[in-house]
Amino acid sequence: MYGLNLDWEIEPGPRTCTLEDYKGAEARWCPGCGDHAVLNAVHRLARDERWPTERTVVVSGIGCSSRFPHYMSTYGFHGLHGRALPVACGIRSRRPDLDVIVITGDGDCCAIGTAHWIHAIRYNMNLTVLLLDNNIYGLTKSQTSPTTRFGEKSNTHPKGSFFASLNPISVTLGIPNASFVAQTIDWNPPHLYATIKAAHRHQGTSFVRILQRCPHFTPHVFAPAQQDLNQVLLMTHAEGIQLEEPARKLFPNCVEHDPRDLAAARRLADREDVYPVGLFYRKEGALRYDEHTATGIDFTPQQKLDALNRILDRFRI
Amino acid sequence: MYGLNLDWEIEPGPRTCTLEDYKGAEARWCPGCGDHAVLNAVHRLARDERWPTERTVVVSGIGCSSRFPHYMSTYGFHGLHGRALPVACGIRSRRPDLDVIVITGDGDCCAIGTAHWIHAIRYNMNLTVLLLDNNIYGLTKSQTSPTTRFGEKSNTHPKGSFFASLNPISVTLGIPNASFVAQTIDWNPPHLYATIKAAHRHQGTSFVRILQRCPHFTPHVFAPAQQDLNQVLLMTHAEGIQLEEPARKLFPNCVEHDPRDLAAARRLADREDVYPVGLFYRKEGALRYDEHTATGIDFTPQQKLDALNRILDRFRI
Amino acid sequence: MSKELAVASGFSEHRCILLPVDQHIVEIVSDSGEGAQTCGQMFGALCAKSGFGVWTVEIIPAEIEPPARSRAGASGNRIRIGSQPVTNAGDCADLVVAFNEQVVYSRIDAGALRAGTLLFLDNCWASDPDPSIRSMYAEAVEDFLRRGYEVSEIPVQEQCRQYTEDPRRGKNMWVLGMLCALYDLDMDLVRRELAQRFARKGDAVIQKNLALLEGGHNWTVKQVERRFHVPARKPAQPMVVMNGNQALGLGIMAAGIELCSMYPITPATSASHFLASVFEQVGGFVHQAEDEIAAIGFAIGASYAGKTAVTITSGPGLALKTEFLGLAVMAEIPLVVVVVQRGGPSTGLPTKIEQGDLLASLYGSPGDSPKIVLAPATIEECFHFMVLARKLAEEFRGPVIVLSDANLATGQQPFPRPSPSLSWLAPPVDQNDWNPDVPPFAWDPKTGLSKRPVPGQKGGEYVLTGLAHDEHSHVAYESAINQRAMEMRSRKLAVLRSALRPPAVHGDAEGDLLVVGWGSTLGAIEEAVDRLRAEGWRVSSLHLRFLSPLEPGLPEIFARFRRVMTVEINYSDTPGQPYIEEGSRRYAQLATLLRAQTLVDVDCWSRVPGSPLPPGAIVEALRPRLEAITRNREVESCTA
Amino acid sequence: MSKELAVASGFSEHRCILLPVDQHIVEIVSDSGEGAQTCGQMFGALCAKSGFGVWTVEIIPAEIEPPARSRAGASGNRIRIGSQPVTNAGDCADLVVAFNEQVVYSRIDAGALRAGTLLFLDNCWASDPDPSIRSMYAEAVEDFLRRGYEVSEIPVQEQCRQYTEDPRRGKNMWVLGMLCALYDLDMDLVRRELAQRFARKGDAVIQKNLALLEGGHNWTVKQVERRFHVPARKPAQPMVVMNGNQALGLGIMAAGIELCSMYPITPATSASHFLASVFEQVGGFVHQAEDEIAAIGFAIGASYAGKTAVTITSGPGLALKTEFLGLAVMAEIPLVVVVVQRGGPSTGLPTKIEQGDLLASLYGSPGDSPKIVLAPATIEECFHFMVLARKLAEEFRGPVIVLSDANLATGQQPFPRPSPSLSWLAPPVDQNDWNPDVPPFAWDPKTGLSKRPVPGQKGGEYVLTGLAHDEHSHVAYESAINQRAMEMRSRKLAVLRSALRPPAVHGDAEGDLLVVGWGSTLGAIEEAVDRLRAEGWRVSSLHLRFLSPLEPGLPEIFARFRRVMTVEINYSDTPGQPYIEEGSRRYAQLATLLRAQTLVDVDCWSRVPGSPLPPGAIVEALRPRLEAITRNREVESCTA
Ligand SMILES: Cc1ncc(C[n+]2csc(CCOP(=O)(O)OP(=O)(O)O)c2C)c(N)n1
Ligand SMILES: Cc1ncc(C[n+]2csc(CCOP(=O)(O)OP(=O)(O)O)c2C)c(N)n1
Ligand code: SF4
Ligand code: SF4
Ligand SMILES: [Mg+2]
Ligand SMILES: [Mg+2]
Repeated sequence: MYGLNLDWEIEPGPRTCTLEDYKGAEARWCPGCGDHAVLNAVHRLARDERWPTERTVVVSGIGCSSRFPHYMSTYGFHGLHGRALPVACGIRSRRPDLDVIVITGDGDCCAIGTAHWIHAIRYNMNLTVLLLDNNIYGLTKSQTSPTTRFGEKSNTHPKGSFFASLNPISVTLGIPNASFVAQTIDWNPPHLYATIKAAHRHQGTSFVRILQRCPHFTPHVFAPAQQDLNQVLLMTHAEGIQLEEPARKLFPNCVEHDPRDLAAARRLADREDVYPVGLFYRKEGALRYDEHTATGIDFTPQQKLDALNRILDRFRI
Repeated sequence: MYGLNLDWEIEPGPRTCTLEDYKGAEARWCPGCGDHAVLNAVHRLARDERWPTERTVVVSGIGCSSRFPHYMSTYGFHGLHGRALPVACGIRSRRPDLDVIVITGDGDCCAIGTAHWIHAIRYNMNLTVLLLDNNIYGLTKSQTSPTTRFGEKSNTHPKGSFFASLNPISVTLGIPNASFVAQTIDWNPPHLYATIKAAHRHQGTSFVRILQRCPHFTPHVFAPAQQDLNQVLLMTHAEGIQLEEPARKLFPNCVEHDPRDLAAARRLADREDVYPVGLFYRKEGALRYDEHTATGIDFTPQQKLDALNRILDRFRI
Repeated sequence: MSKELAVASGFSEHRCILLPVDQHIVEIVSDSGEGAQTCGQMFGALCAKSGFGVWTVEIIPAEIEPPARSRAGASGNRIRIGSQPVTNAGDCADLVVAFNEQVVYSRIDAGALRAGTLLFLDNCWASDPDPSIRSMYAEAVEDFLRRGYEVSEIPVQEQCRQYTEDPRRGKNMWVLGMLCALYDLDMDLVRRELAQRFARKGDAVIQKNLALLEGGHNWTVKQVERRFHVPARKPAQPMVVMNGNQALGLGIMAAGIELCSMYPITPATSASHFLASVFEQVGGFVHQAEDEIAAIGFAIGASYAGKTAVTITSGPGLALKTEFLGLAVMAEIPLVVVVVQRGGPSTGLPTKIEQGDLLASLYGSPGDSPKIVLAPATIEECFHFMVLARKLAEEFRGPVIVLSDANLATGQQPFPRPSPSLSWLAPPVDQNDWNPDVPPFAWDPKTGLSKRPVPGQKGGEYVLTGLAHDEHSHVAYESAINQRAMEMRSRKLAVLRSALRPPAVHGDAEGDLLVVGWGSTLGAIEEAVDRLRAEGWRVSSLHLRFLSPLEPGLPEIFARFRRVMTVEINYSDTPGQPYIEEGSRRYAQLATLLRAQTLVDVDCWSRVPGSPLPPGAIVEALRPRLEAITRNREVESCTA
Repeated sequence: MSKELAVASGFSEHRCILLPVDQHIVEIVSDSGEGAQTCGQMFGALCAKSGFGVWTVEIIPAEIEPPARSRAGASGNRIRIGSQPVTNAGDCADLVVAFNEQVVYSRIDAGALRAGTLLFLDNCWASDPDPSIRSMYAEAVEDFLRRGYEVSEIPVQEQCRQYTEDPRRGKNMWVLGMLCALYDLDMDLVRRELAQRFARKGDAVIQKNLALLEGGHNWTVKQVERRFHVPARKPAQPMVVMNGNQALGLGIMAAGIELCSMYPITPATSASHFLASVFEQVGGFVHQAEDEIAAIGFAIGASYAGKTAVTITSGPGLALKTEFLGLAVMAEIPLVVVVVQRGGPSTGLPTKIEQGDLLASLYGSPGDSPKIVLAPATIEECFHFMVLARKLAEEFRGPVIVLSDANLATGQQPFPRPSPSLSWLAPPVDQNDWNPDVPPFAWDPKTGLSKRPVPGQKGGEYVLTGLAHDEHSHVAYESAINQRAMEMRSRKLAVLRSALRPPAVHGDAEGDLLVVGWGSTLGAIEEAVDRLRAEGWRVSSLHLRFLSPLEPGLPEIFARFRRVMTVEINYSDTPGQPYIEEGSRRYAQLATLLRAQTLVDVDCWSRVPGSPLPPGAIVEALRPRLEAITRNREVESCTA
């Protein structure tokens, strides 16, 4: 496919299949940090689905969460604050054979990266985007993020934020061509795993907001919902995220929600009394930009040269 | 209020009151460009409401539409491509006495300026934002903009855009704390005028998308809706944009829509068969960031000095 | 080709009123929207195809839609033609065709006319219904005569009415016919070109335009006595003609670059327009991003994944790409960045030429960001430097900035048709297994060079990072690792420099004054130097293509001249102005670089007119300096 | 104050085992999270309040949450104290208190220990349940002894158990008590400080910490024989102690700046944290924007509206502000931009010191962007330069970049308490009518200076633009207008320079070698120079605060030395390495500037260790150069 060296296509060889095979450097997040849970889920999914490490690329920005790629044994791109998505789209643009996972934080994605987030959703290339939302800037030591709740204190708003917090789900649902929008929590491994799995299976940009605990700076933010799963609302549906029965039973609060119903998804997204988890919305047949960006990757050098000569000749004197 | 020179507060003097008083340099848009219509509406509103030229600031980015401030006789800030909103917010932050109007284009606001747009809506400072949306990059001579419709040709997509176009209204309605979201058309002066007037009256960020004809590059885009007002859907409501009866009669297609109903607003925004015009949404009591940013502007120099000395003394050895 | 040339000269034999000229500067100016630009571009291309040397410069109005008959609205083209290759736009015009008298004033303001310039002026305004227009016109004609132009009032509009109802939209084709007659072009060639150009618009359009064209041609042959003949040279090899942005686009394709990721900005955008219209034929793709940051990020992503990419922009866009450029340096990501310079700072003069982005290219990124910076000097080089830049980006594993400018971008020039070869194309992405013992930054301790694994290569899995890192791409904060990695990245520039040859001197290898330039000023500087040498001055010039690293041998070359100075189109303080002293004077950008690197007292003459520097202006700027140097030399030899 | 000092010395009179020392370097290091940083900061502040000279440097771990007992996790503080004012962090530590043996290795790697360093080591690891830890500990102690450190194994953890259940969280206060005893501080002062520091946390916390503190103190007084006494000097004027980012924040308030618009970035953010906690008391406001572009745009908006604003950032943020900086230059908008430099390029070394953003500050914006660039050299100057910068921004109507760095940002230093005055504050916004005959850019033809109308001023209505414009702020594309406007904007730098004094030379006004520095290296360079002078070398130094424009008189000063070189914390190629030759060598950033401006062959010694340059290292770098110069001098005089 990429020219002369096609061996890897012909002979895949034995695939990696233990958790260890997917582990990179030792994770350096605080004990109890929700990022560990997400990493575990991704490691397990990679193992279960036998991702080829050499064709998986984990792309991130800058933040605690964006250290993620270092803790994987795949290819990784730990780039600039807020700019994971353009890089991921660029990788994907001409390499449809690569599996691209994006890890971003609430500052990374919803503050400095806002423009790329909105447009990546619109492009709907085949990416799995995991937004690790701890409602705070972790790495830079506690500043208000766009998702920080009104009144929450941080180092930049010592008396409490005076902003209405941004709802990444409601914004994403406002973008035409959004094709997969889900929410999950780091403290329920089965749901976390099932959601990431469904997102990864989805063809197009899957956007998953993970409510992520930051015991270091915002221990209290998700603690109530962790202690009391009543504050979490499980969205269930045959078309949604599928949980095994034992796992499902842990959620006292459920609502049947058809992820094809955008209006209902938006209403659920707006709820402030509970954290809805599961699949808000999935759209079939959304336009896929990467169906266009890769056109021509199979041209042979000679084809290119011939075409170029034809074009050049239009400029002949 | 700003220290020693309070004369202008005490003696306002005779206010300007003819159209000429608000005209700046001669407008240099193409004949038939919708920007002329918007300029006329703003000139008229300024005259009718006797805006003080010295306390009105028109802020823009770069684009055909962003030439706007030059054609006003008020203060103006014709800044950088995509960056009108941060500048406008900055102006407003410490000068609540200034009336700040923002003029932006679909490229300016919805491409390079996306992050500022999303966050300005969230900040909800008192600004009137007019998005002149011609579905194209005009100034740089016809490139696809985020609002260009799928399949439309431009110089960067000579075979037609392969993107789902962004809907500025649906995105804005997804942002919590959005407080005034309206849409109008450049080719119906009464509705244009009434909408800008209502937006200007609104306390908070009023976001008005104006469908704007670009006869130079996209003559066909809004032509059908201009020729056939059936393609326009007038949203009416006692809480919405008020039109005089004769003007209202021009719209064969009307729907009663309560601008307090967010779900209905979103459904209307999604409609692709017609252009809804009028007020989609208004929220009472949205948080206003500029209520915080200006705290302390009335401190006297001596007050500042005293406080500073107190703080300094905490570092005393 | 050769047949066409033969026909052309056959045709000219039948006319005896043809004045042979070696070179001529022609301008055609109209209100914006009247089509003088199309006319000028076509005339330029036709002259090139007729075997003339050609250089064109666009005359671009300042406003989006300037009012009719205004100075601000002048739009058109300057075409300098000659028997020999033409290397710059020259000084004053020999012949101007103007659609109204006001646009002539715009050209007068720009210093484009001189006593003796032939001025063809549409006379429709003499009979305009509006008396004020009539009198403006009459006054202007008188004024033009007083200024010494040879004015011919000609009935353009009146003539056009024979062929079209809307003469405003037809004049330009009539004038094209006129110019073809004035310069004795082969009408068969012209007809073919016109038919081809309007092919997509259908037969009716072609016929109407042909009628206008023939009308203008016939009228001129009958009515205009003095016409010209430029002896065409049969070029030794096949030639092409295009503008610099087309050359960039073609060069990108010839380099095998697969992706152009951009955000629109004048004057860079037309390169992407061209690419968008043809790129798919070579399997390439243009991505229009949501902003310049995303544009470079997308290109970097593609490059990380093994596909060479280019991002094209201009000053304000370069500013926004600064941070990602730093990442490309830090993480050694190959990337070609084309900057088509325009007038700055800030939004500045978006459509006008300047060479103001050199220092920003070298030093824009915070921290130490050694990168390669090239500047093509001709349209031909715009093509070839794309192949060069891609290879350098990959070989030296980092960003390569290529500085073009508004003048190259829109000017047209013929040059030998390149013969692209397979070896110019980027090699296919290597997907063989990677030896896991080789780290992703296996810096050669001497050269700093290393090979990179690309996703898909088994065993090469690594995490790219913009943090300080060791050769395994592991984040590392140790002093020694940081020092070493910085050394490795910087070393690459020295290695590249060691592979470069010292630049050639134009003129004698020693003398009184050496003029150093870069970018699109090549032709104007060399023409100025040639003129001064013809006057007897001991002046030479040298033109740099590599700005970072600087080409070697400069101190040795400089040492053979009494004085060295740069000529640039960017800002420098002019000595003698208030407060400007040695020590506070801010130098032109290349001069600043050369001074720091060579410690030679490199002077500069630089201006920011927003237009190319005419050779005559350079001559006038250099002559007093040469006089002063010569005086000093004499004083020295007296006192010696 | 004076009473406290008296008590302190009274206390010391009762102890005879106190060794008087003139200066000492103390380090306290623990795992990240064990509080050595708090302990160090408090000890530094206490020393300052005791009348010592103090300079602190934070020891910052590289990782977010490094594993316990690891080199990567070393966290803490270095505190250099002395009878005289202390100007830099010095060389090796005299005394180290470490919570485990692994963090000591991190300091050994950093070159912070020497034979003879007193090393106090928590001995809890000797009895750790994990045998591997026990043996690691034992081996390390042996190794330390072999290396010649004076190791004291002390029962920190064991002692702490008396006062707290979780000794890991209490050790730092016990060690603080220990240090206070070791350096003979007035315990009343210490107790007061501690009570104040924990006031918000309630009485229980205060009591527990006090107990730990007293415990550490008493234990030390009883058990440690050799303790130290630094003779404190009663300062002539009232003093304050703070770090550089606090000084910036206080300076911002003293300048009357009303708005700080920022986006978080290390190591700049803590300045905004400080401001956020106090700014409202002076009527100021901190805006945390959605990104750096919006941050500077917001500040520019406020400034356009007449309110002076500051934006604070570090390298990657500076890169993003480039475009708006160009606008501020073009449209002459006053603005203070603080860049707290960190290790680059790209994300680089976010918590570490570098002086790598000088050239990016000067040349970052495309086009010609003359702007003022300052660099404070001390924490005191961080304060005062804010007032200076605001005034310059307004007087010269444009952006002023102030370059601080990670070292100044987090280091603590005592300095005379500033006496803010009303004249330092920004004047109230002028809302009087504007004379409509005066255009918004009424450039003084000599100086380029002009006054600006501010919204609210009737008659001053104008449209600011980033396009080329005339004095009315009307968009203008004419050559002459562009040239003139560029001249006017550039002229302002020459005017400012004409108002500056030549910098003072530290040491003799002539000699063999002049060392030039800028920014936070002041103290280390001067200490190095003093040591070398004491050895008899003819070396002096000079420290620049104005980098753009450069301070005047440099050529004259340089001429009085045989060689001139800069010492900087940024990258330069080292001569002698492969491929690095005269002509290809890339110089340090200030050296590059000085070479271009003065044409003097300014050499450089620069390194990028991510930590301050110790004076000893500078001495070692300079000595061989001095030897070479002296040799040459002797050769010269022999041959003469
Ligand atoms: C251009 C730029 N601006 C700012 C920073 C500093 N910075 C690093 S991470 C971060 C925010 C991280 O917050 P978030 O994205 O929520 O990630 P978290 O640490 O909470 O996982 C910031 C502001 C940077 N590295 N680059
Ligand atoms: C940083 C930067 N990038 C790109 C440009 C070029 N540019 C100027 S206007 C424009 C787009 C204008 O489109 P829009 O905002 O829709 O305004 P319109 O002209 O259609 O009114 C672009 C890309 C610029 N001036 N600055
Ligand atoms: S600071 Fe918060 S987000 Fe960062 S690693 Fe620690 S717990 Fe996780
Ligand atoms: S190009 Fe289009 S948007 Fe621009 S002035 Fe002309 S009609 Fe208006
Ligand atoms: Mg976060
Ligand atoms: Mg537009």
